[in-house]
Amino acid sequence: MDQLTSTLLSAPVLFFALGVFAAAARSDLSIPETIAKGMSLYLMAAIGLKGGVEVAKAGVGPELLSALAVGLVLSAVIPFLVAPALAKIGGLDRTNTGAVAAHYGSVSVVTFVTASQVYGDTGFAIAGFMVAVLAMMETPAILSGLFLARRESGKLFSRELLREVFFNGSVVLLLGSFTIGMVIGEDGFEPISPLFRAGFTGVLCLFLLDMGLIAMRRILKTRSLTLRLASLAVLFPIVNGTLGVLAGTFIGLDTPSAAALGILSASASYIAVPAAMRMSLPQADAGLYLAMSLGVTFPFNIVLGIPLFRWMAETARAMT
Amino acid sequence: MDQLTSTLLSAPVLFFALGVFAAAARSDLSIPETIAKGMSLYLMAAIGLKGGVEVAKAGVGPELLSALAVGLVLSAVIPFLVAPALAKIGGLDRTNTGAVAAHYGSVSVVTFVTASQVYGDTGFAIAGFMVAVLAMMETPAILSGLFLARRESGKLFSRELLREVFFNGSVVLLLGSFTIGMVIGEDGFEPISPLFRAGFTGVLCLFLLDMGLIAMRRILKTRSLTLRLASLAVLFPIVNGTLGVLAGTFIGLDTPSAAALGILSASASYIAVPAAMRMSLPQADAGLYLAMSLGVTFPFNIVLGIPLFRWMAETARAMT
Amino acid sequence: MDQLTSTLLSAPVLFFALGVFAAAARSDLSIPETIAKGMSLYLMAAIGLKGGVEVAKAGVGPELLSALAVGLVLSAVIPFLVAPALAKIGGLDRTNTGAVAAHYGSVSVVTFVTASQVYGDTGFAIAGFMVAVLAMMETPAILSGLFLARRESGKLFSRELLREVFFNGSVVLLLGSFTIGMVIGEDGFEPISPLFRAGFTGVLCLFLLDMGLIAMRRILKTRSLTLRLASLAVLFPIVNGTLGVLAGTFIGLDTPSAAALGILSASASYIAVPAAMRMSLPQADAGLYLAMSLGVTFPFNIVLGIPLFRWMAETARAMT
Amino acid sequence: MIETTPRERIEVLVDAPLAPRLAELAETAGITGHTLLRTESGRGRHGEWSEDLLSGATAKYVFLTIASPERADAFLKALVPLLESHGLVVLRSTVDVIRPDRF
Amino acid sequence: MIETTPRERIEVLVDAPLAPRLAELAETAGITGHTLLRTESGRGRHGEWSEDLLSGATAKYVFLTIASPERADAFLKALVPLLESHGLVVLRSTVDVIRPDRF
Amino acid sequence: MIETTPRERIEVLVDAPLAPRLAELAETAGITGHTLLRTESGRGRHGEWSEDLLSGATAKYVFLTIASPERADAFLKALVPLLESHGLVVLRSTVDVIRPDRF
Ligand SMILES: Nc1ncnc2c1ncn2[C@@H]1O[C@H](COP(=O)(O)O)[C@@H](O)[C@H]1O
Ligand SMILES: Nc1ncnc2c1ncn2[C@@H]1O[C@H](COP(=O)(O)O)[C@@H](O)[C@H]1O
Ligand SMILES: Nc1ncnc2c1ncn2[C@@H]1O[C@H](COP(=O)(O)O)[C@@H](O)[C@H]1O
Ligand code: NA
Ligand code: NA
Ligand code: NA
Repeated sequence: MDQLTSTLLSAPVLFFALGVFAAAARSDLSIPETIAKGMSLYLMAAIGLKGGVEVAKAGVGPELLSALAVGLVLSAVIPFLVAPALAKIGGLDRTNTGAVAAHYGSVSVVTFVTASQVYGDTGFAIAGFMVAVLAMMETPAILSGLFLARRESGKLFSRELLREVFFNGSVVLLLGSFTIGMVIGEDGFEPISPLFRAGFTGVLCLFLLDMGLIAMRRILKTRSLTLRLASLAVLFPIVNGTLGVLAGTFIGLDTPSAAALGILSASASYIAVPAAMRMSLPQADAGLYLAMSLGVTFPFNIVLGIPLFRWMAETARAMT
Repeated sequence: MDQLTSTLLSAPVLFFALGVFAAAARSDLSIPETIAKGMSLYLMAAIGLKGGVEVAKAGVGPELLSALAVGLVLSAVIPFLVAPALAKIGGLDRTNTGAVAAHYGSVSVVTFVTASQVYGDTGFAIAGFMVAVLAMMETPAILSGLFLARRESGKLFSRELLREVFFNGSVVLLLGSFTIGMVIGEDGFEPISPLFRAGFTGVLCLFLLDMGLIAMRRILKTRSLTLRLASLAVLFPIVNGTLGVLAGTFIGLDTPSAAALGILSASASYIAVPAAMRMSLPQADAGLYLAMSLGVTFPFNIVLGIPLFRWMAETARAMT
Repeated sequence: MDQLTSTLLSAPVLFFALGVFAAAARSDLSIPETIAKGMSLYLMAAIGLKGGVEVAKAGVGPELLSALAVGLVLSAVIPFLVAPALAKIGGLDRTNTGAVAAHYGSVSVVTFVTASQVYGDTGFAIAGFMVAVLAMMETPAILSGLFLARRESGKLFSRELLREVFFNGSVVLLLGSFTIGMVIGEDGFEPISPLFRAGFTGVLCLFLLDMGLIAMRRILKTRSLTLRLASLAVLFPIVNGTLGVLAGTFIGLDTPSAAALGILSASASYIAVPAAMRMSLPQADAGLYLAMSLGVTFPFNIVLGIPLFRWMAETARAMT
Repeated sequence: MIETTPRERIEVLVDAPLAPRLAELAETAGITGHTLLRTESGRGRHGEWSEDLLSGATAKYVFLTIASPERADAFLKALVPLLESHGLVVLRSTVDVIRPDRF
Repeated sequence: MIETTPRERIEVLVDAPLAPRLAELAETAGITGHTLLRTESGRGRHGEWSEDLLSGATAKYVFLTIASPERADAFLKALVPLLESHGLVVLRSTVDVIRPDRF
Repeated sequence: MIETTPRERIEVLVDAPLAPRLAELAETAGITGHTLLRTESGRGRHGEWSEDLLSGATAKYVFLTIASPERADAFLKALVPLLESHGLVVLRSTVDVIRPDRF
C-alpha cells in the first residue's frame, strides 16, 4: 500500500482534494473557465509533445500498432458492455443509456496525464506511444453510444458528427503535438522544454484543483444521480480497467503501458463526449452523464484507480 | 535610502509604475480580467506552498501561535481604530464607515507577496508561517466592519456571510496550499517548483502591471474620493503598519516577520472584502472603498511601505 | 535551402501549421480569446524586456537613432507605396485602400518575435534595440492610412486617434518593458528570466497554434478577398521586405538586424491597426483587411519571409 | 401561425454578488426559472463600472425571468425594498411564449 | 421623429453546441442575420447550469434575431419539433427598427 | 400592483471600438445611463464575426439604454448618420420601469 500513500500524498492529488474540500464547504473559490480551458489545452499539447519526443528517441516496434488496434476496439466495445447495466440496474431509457455509455468508452485525458505523472515520479514510466492510443480512444465510443441510442430510428450519423469524431479538438491537438514531437525530437524539444516539461506538474496541480471543485459541485447540484447509478460509476472503471490491463498484458505491452491501458479503459470522458452528446442527443440528461463521469468516476480513478491498475498490471506481469 | 532605491528599481515595482503611467496617459493597454484572476490564484497558491514547505523544513515554535493570535486581533481591531477618523475627518456615514474600515482591517495578498519578494531578494527572509497569519487576517475585519455599520439595526450576520468569512476563496486557497506545502515538504515540492518558485517573480511583474492600471483608473474615475479621504488612505497604512511592526517585535518575531506583520496591518483588502461588502452592505459606495484601498493605499504600500516597515522593524529590533 | 528547412521544422512553425491544418479540417479546436490575449501581452513584455536587457549590456551606438528614423519613415511611407496597387489592381475604393494600406505600413509583433526566435536559435542574433524600432513602426502608418482615406474630406485626426497612435497598448507595453529591461539590466532580469526567457519559445508555440487557426478561419469565411487582392498580399511583403533589408544594410545595421528590418517592413499589423481602423474608418471592410494581413501575409512571412529576408540580408552584406 | 401566449418579461440589472439573492426572491414568488446574461460595463448616476473578476465587487449581470403576471407582480413587490439600496434597474415588458405552462 | 417600422424580435435560449443548428433553421426561413449573446448561468426545471468552457456541454447562448412577421412565423414553425428535445426557451415580441429592409 | 411607467428601450448592436462614441451621443441627448451587454458572435449581410480580443476589431456589444421618449428620439436622430457607415442594428421598444425619474 506504499503506492497508494505515495499517490495520495502527491501534490496533484492533494490539490484535487483541496478542490473537493472547498466545494464541499461551499467556498466561493473558483478558477475562471477560460483559465481552465487554457490549462487543459496546455496539458494536451505537453503530453502529446513528450510522447512524440520519446517515440523519436526510442522508436516504436509493432506494439504500437497492436496497442492502437486494441484501444480502438476497447473504446468501441465498452459502451456495449456498460449499456445493459445502465438500462437494467440504472433504469435509464435508451437515449440516456447511449449517452452515458459513450462517456465510458471514451477516455479522460487528465486521468491519463495524472497517472503518467504519478507513475513517472516513481520510475514506472509509460511508453511515449500510449499518447497515440489515448487519442485513438477519444471518439470511437461516440459512434457506439449513438448507435445504442438510435439503433431503431432512421439516420444515425450526420456529417458534423463524423467531423467531430475524426477532427475533434482534443484528438487533433493530441495527435498534432505528438507528430510535432516526433518531428522535432529531443533537440528541437529542448528550447520549449521549460514550458512543456518543467512547468507540467505545477499546471497539473492547478488544473486538478479546478477539477476537484467542478467534480464536487456537480455532485452537490445533481438531481438525477441515484445511488444505483453512482455505484455503477464506481463499478465501471474497475471492470473496464481490469479489461484494459489484461488486454495490454496480453498483447505484450510493458507493465507501465499495460497499467496505462487500464487507466484509459477505466476513465470516462468529460470533454469530447459531453459536447458531442449535447449536439447529437440533446434530450439526454447532461446533468446525469457529467455527474457520473466527472463527479464519481474521475475522483475514483485519480485517487484509487491509479494505484489499483498499477498493482494489477504488476500482478498480471508476475503471473505471465 | 539604499533600500528604497532597490525597492523602486526592482522589476515588479517598475511594472507597477508602467501600469500607472499607461493608465494616466489613457492608453488602451489592458490585461483581460480572467488572466488577472488566474494570476492572482497562482500567486496565492505559490505563496501558500512556499510557506508550507518552509515550515515543513524549519518547524514552528510557539511564535506561530502568538503571531496568529496577534494577527487575528489586529484584523478585528483595526476597523474600530480607523472608524472614528473616517466618520469625523472623512465625513462618511455609518454604512460607508463600516465598509471602508473593514478593508483596512483585512489584508492585501499582493502587497505581502511583493514585500516577501523584495525582502527575500536582499536576504531579509520572512518566515514561512507568516502565510498562515496572512490568511488569518483576511476576514475577521469583515465582521468588525459590519458590526460598525449595523450595530443598531437588527440582525448582524447572515449564514452566507459567515461562510464567506470562514471559507472565503482566498482563505481556503492560502491555507490549503500552505497545508499541502507542509505535507509534501521540500522533496514533494521539487517537481512543481519550476512553476511555483521559478515562475513566481515574473508573474508578479505582470500582475503588478495590471494592478497599476487598475489602481490609476480607479483614481481617474472616482467621484467620491475627497482630499481628506485620500489623506486618510495614506495615514492609515502608516499608523496601522507601525502598530503591526511593534506588535510583531513585542511578541518576539524575527525582524523580517515583524516587518511583514507591519505590511499586513498596513495593507487593505481589495479582493475578499469588496465582494463581501457588496453582498452585505450594498448601499455602501464601492467606488469609494476601492479608490481608497486600491487607488491610494496599495500604491503607497508597494512603493513606500515596503522599505518603511523594514526600516522600522530593524530600528525596533536595534532598540530592544 | 538548409535555412528554409530549419525554419519549417522548428516547433513554433510546426504549431502554426497544426493550427492551419485544424482549421482547414473544420476541427472545433480553439484557444479562448482571453488566453490568446494574455499570451500576446506576455510575448510583448518578454521581447521588450530582453531587448532592453541586451541594450543595457551592449550599449547602443548611433545606429539606434538611424534605425529608429528609418523605421519611422518606412512605416509612414509604405502605405503610400501600396495604395496605388490596392486601388488600381485590387479595385478598392478610397476608404478600403487607406485602411488596408495602413496595415502594411505597420508591423506584426509576432512575426518579429518568431523571426528573432528562429534566427537566434541558429546564432543569427537580432540586436536588442530593434525592439524599439518595432514599437516605433507600429502606429505612424495609421496616420498615413487615414490621410489616404480622408485627404479630401474635412477633419483628419481626432484626439482619440492621436492618443491611439502615441499610447496604443502595444506601443506602451513594448517601450515600457524595453525601458524596464534597460533599467534592471542582466542582474535585475535574472529573477524574472525563468518566466520571460525560459518560457518564451513554448508560449510562442501555443500562440502560433492559435494564429494558424485564426488565419485559416479568416480565409475560409472571407467574402471579399479576390485572387488579385490575395496576390497583392503576397507581393507586398516581398517588395516592402526588400526595401527594409536594403535600408537596413544601407544605414549600416548588422546583418541580422537588417534582416529584421526587412521582416518588420514586410509584416502587416493585425492588432493595433485593425482596432484603430474600426474606430476611425468604420465603413472599411474589416473582413477584407484581416483576411489580407492575417490570412495571407502573416502565414507567408512566418513560413517563407523569415528565411527569405535572412538570405537577402546576407546577400546584400556580401555585396557591400 | 404558432400559438403563443403573453407572459411577463422581467429584467433586472444587478451586482454579481447579489444575483443569488434575486434568484431566491424569484423562487419565493413562485418563479422557478431564470437566466443571467453577461455584461461588459455601464455608466449611471453613480459613475462607471466594468466587469471585474478580481474582486467581483463591481461586476453586474442582467437577471432575466419570464413569468405569469401574478408571479411577476409578487416578484416586483419583493424587489421594491432593494431598489434603492441595491441600485437595481428593473424593466418589465410583455413577450409571447410558446409553451406557457412552463412559466 | 425618426421613422421606424415594426418587426418581430425572436429570442431563443439555446445550448451552445446547438446554436449553429438554429442559424441554419433561421436561414432556411429566409432570415439571414442573427446575434448570439453570452450568458453566465441559469436555473430551470432541469436544475442549474453555468458557463462551462471545458466541455462546452452546459453553456448556453441567447440567439437573437429580428425578422418580418412571415419569416418569424416560418422560423418558429421550424423550431417547434426541437422545443422539447432541446429544452429551448423561445420568446417573441415586437420592436421598432429603423432600416426595415434589412430584416 | 407596483406602479410602473413606460419608457423607451433602445438597443444598438455596435462594434466594440465604437461603443464609447455611442455613450457620448447618448449623453449629448441627455441620457446619462447605459449598459453594455456581451455578445459571442453573429452573422449578417457582411458575413460572420465573433468575439475577438486580440485586435478587438470585430467584437461587438449590445448598447442598452432606457430613456424618456424625447431623449430616445434625440439619441436616434444622432445615430442616423452612423447607421450605414457603422453597420449598426438599432431596436426600439417600450418597457415599464419602476423609478421613472431615473431615466
Ligand atoms: N422562467 C424562466 N425565465 C428565464 N429563463 C428560464 C426560465 N425557465 C427556464 N429558463 C432558462 O432555461 C433553462 C432550461 O430550463 P429548463 O428546461 O426548465 O431546465 C434554464 O436553466 C434557464 O436558463
Ligand atoms: N436580423 C438580424 N437579427 C439580429 N441581428 C442581426 C440581424 N441582421 C444583422 N444582425 C447583426 O448585425 C451584424 C451586422 O449585420 P450586417 O451589417 O448585415 O452584416 C451581424 O453580424 C449580426 O450580428
Ligand atoms: N438609463 C439607463 N439605461 C440603461 N442602463 C442604465 C441606465 N441607468 C443606469 N443604468 C445601469 O445601472 C447602473 C447603475 O446605475 P446608477 O445607480 O444610476 O449608477 C449603471 O452603471 C448602468 O449600468
Ligand atoms: Na474509458
Ligand atoms: Na490591514
Ligand atoms: Na510593415
